[in-house]
Amino acid sequence: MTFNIYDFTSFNRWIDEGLNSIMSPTWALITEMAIIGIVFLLFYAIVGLFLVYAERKVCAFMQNRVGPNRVGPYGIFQTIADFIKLLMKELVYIKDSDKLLFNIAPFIVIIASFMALSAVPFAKGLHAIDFDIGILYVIAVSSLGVVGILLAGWSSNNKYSLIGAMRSGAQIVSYELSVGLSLLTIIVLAGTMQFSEIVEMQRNGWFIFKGHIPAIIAFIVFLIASTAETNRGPFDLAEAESELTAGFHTEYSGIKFAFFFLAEYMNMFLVASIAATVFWGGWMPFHVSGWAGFNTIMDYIPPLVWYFGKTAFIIWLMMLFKWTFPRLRIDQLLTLEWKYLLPINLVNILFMAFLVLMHWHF
Amino acid sequence: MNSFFRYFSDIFHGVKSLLIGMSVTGRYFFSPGQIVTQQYPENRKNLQMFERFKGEVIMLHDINNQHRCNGCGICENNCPNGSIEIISARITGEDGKSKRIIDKHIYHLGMCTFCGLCVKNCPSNALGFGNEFEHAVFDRSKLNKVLNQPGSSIIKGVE
Amino acid sequence: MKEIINLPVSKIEEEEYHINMGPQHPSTHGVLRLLVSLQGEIVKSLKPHCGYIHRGIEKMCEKDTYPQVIHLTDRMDYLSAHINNHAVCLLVEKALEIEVPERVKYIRTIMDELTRIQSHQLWWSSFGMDLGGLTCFFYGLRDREMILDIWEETTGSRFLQSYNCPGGVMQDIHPNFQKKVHAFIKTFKKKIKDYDRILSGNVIFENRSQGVGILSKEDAISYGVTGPSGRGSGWSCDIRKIEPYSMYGQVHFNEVLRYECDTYSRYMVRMQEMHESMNIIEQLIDNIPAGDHSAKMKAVIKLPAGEYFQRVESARGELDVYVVSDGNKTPYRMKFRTPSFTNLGVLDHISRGMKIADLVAIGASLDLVIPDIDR
Amino acid sequence: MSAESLILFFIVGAFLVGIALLFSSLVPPTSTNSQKAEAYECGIPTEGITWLQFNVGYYLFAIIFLVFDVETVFIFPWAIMMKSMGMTAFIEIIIFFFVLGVGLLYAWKKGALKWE
Amino acid sequence: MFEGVPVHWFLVLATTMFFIGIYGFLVRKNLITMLMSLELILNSVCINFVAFNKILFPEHLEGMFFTLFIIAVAAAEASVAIAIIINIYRRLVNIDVEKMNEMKY
Amino acid sequence: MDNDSLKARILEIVPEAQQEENKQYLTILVPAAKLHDLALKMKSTTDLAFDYLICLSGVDYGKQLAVVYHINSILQKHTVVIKVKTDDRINPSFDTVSDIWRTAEFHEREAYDMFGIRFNNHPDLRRIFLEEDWKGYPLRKDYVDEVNIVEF
Amino acid sequence: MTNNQFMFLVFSVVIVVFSLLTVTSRRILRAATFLLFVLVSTSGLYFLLRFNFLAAIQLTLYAGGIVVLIIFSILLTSHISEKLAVPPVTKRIYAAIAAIAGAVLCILTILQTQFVQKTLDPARVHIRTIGEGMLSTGKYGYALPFEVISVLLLAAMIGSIILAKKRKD
Amino acid sequence: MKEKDFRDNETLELFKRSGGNVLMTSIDAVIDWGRSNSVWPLTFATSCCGIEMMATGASRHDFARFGIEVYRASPRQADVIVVAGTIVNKMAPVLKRLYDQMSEPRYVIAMGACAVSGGPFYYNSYHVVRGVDQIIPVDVYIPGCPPRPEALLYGIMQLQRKIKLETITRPEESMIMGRK
Ligand code: SF4
Ligand code: SF4
Ligand code: SF4
Repeated sequence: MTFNIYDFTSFNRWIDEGLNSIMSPTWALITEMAIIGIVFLLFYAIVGLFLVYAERKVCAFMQNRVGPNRVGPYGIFQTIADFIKLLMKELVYIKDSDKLLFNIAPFIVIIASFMALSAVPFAKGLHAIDFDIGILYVIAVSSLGVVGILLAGWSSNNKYSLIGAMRSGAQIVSYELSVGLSLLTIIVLAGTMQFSEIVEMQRNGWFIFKGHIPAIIAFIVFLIASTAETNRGPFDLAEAESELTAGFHTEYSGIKFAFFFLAEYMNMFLVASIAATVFWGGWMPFHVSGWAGFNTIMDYIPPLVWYFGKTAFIIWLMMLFKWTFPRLRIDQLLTLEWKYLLPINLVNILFMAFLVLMHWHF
Repeated sequence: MNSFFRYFSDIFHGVKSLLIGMSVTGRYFFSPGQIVTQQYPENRKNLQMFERFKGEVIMLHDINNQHRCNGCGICENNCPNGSIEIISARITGEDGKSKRIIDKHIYHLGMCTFCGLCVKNCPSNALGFGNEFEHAVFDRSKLNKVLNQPGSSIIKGVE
Repeated sequence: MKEIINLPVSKIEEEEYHINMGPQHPSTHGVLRLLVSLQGEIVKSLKPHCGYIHRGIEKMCEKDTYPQVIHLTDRMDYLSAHINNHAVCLLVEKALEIEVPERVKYIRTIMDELTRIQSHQLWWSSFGMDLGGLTCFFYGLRDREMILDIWEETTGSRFLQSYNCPGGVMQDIHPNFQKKVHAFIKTFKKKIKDYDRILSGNVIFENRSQGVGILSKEDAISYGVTGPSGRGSGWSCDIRKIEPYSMYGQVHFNEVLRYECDTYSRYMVRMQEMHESMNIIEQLIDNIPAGDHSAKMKAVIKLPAGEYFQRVESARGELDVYVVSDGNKTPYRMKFRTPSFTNLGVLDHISRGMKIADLVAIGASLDLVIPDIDR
Repeated sequence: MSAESLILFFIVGAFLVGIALLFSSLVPPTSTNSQKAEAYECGIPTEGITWLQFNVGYYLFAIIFLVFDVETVFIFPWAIMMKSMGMTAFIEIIIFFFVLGVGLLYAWKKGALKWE
Repeated sequence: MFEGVPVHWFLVLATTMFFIGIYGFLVRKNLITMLMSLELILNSVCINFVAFNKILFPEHLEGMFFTLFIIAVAAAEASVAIAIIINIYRRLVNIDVEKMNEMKY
Repeated sequence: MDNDSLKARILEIVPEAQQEENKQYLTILVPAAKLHDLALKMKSTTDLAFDYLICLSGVDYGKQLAVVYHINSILQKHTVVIKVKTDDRINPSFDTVSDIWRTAEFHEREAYDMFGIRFNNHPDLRRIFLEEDWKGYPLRKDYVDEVNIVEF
Repeated sequence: MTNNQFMFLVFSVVIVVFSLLTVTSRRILRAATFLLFVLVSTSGLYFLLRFNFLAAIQLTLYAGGIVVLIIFSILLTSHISEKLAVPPVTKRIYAAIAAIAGAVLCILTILQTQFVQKTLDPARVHIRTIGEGMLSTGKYGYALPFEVISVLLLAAMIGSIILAKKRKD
Repeated sequence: MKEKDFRDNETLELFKRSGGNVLMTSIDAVIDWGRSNSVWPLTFATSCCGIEMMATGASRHDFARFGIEVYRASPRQADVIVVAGTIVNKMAPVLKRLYDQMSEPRYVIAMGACAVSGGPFYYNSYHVVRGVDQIIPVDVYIPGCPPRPEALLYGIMQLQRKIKLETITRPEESMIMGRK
């Protein structure tokens, strides 16, 4: 059994067969699940911690600072220290708050982002679930997260939280449409929703190149809309510091607050991976049809590198947004979605459909 | 029709201005040479305060542990917020006359606003500003200092 | 269906509720408390509650001698400490009829303008931060450090220097002063372009500030909104032009006026004032005449009995000192008419009907410094 | 492996949060005082009940969103088939979009897309 | 048979849910909670359709499509219903069925 | 307008007014009852056009409490100081000018807070800096407060 | 017990318990949250039946759409300390009797009916099949409903906007 | 920076002893490492010192190197309240409430002469609280008016040293350190 970093299918089969040969199928399944669960949990934690650290470093560099650098080399353990601190912090309960909902809210937020992550393909054969409805599944699951935010805002019994929750509720549901529609544009081009197929179809050219103008428009719209959907700046009205102190999680302390924090970053990671997968070919190397030599060189770069490279780039873009722009006002935010992004998106889908009809795509 | 075109030109200008903004932060991101951060505790050795920096009021002592303060109390009177207390003593000098000398020149660092009036108005230039700034303590009483060092005496001929 | 549509209308949508912004709130830049009546997210009215940093400076001044007062005026509007001191010193000199040396006038004017730039830089930073552009905060403060360095070298403190004193300044300028000011102006002229790129021209910023918080010229005068905020409404209220003091009569500069009357115009006035200030400094910095850094003063300063009034232009607007003296070494009554205090008065008026997010922008555009309000 | 693994992810997510919450509600130091459980409002005691009075602005968007959301999910099957079905699908979607566009225009004209 | 789960199980589940919904609809007085009970009822019907489709007629997709359209209709219904509820609330500051009757006349 | 003609114009409106000694500005003491009337005329008359109230200060002259108005005309570029005094230290009160110059609203609240001077018809006369239940008026010369003040 | 049976039981227990809580909880937002759980586990049931598309739609529209709308309206109309009034005991008893009687009746009928269960089990309904069904115009084609839905939604939207828009009266 | 370079080691020794010489376990070490390297301040600034606090957070001095850049506007999420500026009588109850509403563990830094002792407003003022330690327990005093950013950084490091003495096994003991 050779282990191949370019194709994990055989690796999976190897594990599967190995487990099945030493135990009953039920137990094999359970063990497999346990392995997947632990792996994803670790992955989730590591990505979360790393993203928080990365954001701090990136914004520091944009602002001519150095950022955390005193805990470990280059401060890489900074977020671990934060995590330990937060874990050891008292949880405050507010009088007259609805304790049940107050506690459920972080669960919903985290579970939604965690479940959505399960459909992301990291490399060939390296994904937990490969639905035929992949994209729709991700949209469906991540649309649950907003419930957590609404519950958090309402159950805190705090005016700021309530305003923040209402704002982010309206914002997230609005931008969900644009996220869905911009992905639809690519689905029209691809003719499938399954992530593995989508990636496979980009073997000889990523969709953003294949679908040229409409795909680029869709990508930009997706980037804007998904930034808004994850409640990140410049769309961070829900926690607009200068207006609502900390928005919907004003009353959350310690680890509960950390979960909202974490969910924000995980959602960012999620949308970045979706964007990378759908528009930029996921783990697929950069290929130019006809340049065989070039393509083989590109093939030598492992898919995981490609995948994380693209994701990191998109995350960097989103950070650049956050650290450059002032925040929008709520009415401008909704105007942007309903009067600009949505109509553009609808026309863009038709445009793409037309393109597909005429076979004008590459 | 006009508003229709405005719709698109708005989008265009908006996107353009956003890109310009992003170019600024992006440029700084890629030029780490522009980082201005001073790494304080690490650079402690070569961290040089400006010579006039007002970190704390000190009494100037020479190598013989002698200072110029005669306990006249002018600084105490000039201090706008009572950061200085003079406790003077009377001694009998060699010539037999009793004269006033400084016993304790008490300085409340925790109250001083570094206005410089005491230094400026001291008739015998006994005071000055020190460059020390690392004053943080756990116990507030540590901030009350006696400026004339133990065992110090006044330079001859100043009074 | 008909019945449902035609049910009697309740007043539920008109009901207001109140929300506290401050005293501990990131957008009030200190401890101002605004009790905002909201209808939805629309501001119906707001009541400023001040006094959370009222330290009784006017009372304390009555117990302090004139040189000692300086250290209190520093702490009133700490962002234009030099200008506050300047006002008191001018008043004392006027009352004693002392002519200060030319050199002092030059130094004071340069220091005042540096103060103005520094204050506007900090204002720009916090304006950006209030609107959510966090990076602005760092850029503004980064460039402000250069001015602080210049000051620290000469005066020994970063920004509460107590540098002016009746009759002159405490110490002569440092030999590096001119060189550093030149370097600063050179660098800052480049950096201020970044400010424009990142904020002034930004479409989000324009949308958030244009047409927000309209303050007409009449209202500005009636409410006594001076300084850049008043000039953003087209009111020519620059004391440097109206009653020139120190070197302002001799230098050439434009009074920046804009007529859009909104947050954006108040913003632009300040941005252009930074250019004007640099202009003034450039005119003066190379020509500082030689001389003493202070006029000869008596050891104890006593103002002749009478009443004195001195107007200066601080970074936020008109700062007036009113002194009633009974001939003692301490003032009998000392009153400061601080710009932030009067500017605060208009906040309710111009933020009505705006959204709560606009309130933050408006508050930032008035550039309130809370200890300046409360004294 | 689909439903089962979804449950798995659900459980793992819940486990992550649950364990952390449990840990941190038991271990860290606590203190009580009369103010701690009060709602935070910039350091001033809250006035009245935490009650945002009726704010129709947000909710209109939720309604329009719901309608559009239905339409979006109905486009998904079409989007998949677009490539293989060609012209028929294109015409069908043009009709669909036309109706949708009318809806959007109506909402726009009615001012329902204006937040107030 | 769907790999060991008989169709009866589904039907029992759906029935239980249906009558829970009925109970809620009868007992509740708040319009929004009534709406929620209604959603329960609709949902139970959907489960029925799907189960029938899957277990009894797996060769066609009618049950699924019906469910699909039920969901769409439910969404439309919910949005109109809530619009009405909100409208009532704005006028009467109340969404209790009983109190509404009092106030109307 | 120069100070003499200003004085003449004001004396026209309020004949009882007296001039006070001041090197800088024309200072005029008016009876409290005439204050509001004078202020209104000063603002609305075109040749006076005092549209900008620079500063409003309360002063405690020992026996008397006074309010000093520094008023400026932007158009005519002249400044005048109007003073009103009262002997009543228990319940001093003047008419408000906040309906004429809106900026007076805050200044008057400050004067009320610090000196206890009441302003009739003021829209919202509350303490501005101190708590509502604060005892005494700190800027008065006879203010004593053993609890809070540490004498130097 | 097979895997499927086990999963089914888990889901149905969740559904029944939370349905009951939905109709009995006295806090309205809690009721809505429980409803969310019911709907999510229903979608789990659909996943179990390999109707992935349907399950995802259930999640998006029901859980992510309708419930969010309901929560929004709750946020607008009720306050956190409000509790729903307990309905009178008699009413509750009558309703419970009616519901239980109906349920028992139905369940008995169901259990007595023999259904012809097909053993044929197409591994999964692929999304393509759904797409074809939805767009084709023949028998088992749903092109017409597909278009009609859009009109229905248009009507719903116009209706709700008319109702909800603030009128100046 | 070496231990001996710090000031006021005597008081720290005192704390150690008053903590009853509790054995520091390795768990304590880990927790204290986390806590001391991640003290998130509350955005709380009343006057001039607040500007220096902002300057400390800005590029030149960069708080963030210590992991402190996460300014939280809500006291529930903050660990340290840096009292930067004068506290007056009217503000005192607010400050007390903010402190009360913070979640444990919480620390207080008194920054500047005003917070330490009332500073320039100690005498003759009728409305100034003479030192915040009259209202809330203070962990570290940083004199200066205003303390320069490096001084604040130094104060933070002092606080970190103090946090490192805490132990979770006997929390009440670590509470003794300077707090009642
Ligand atoms: S320091 Fe100077 S002023 Fe003070 S007592 Fe000594 S000699 Fe006098
Ligand atoms: S510097 Fe000023 S405040 Fe400090 S001791 Fe000297 S006179 Fe007093
Ligand atoms: S200590 Fe000095 S700088 Fe700090 S707040 Fe007090 S007066 Fe201002």
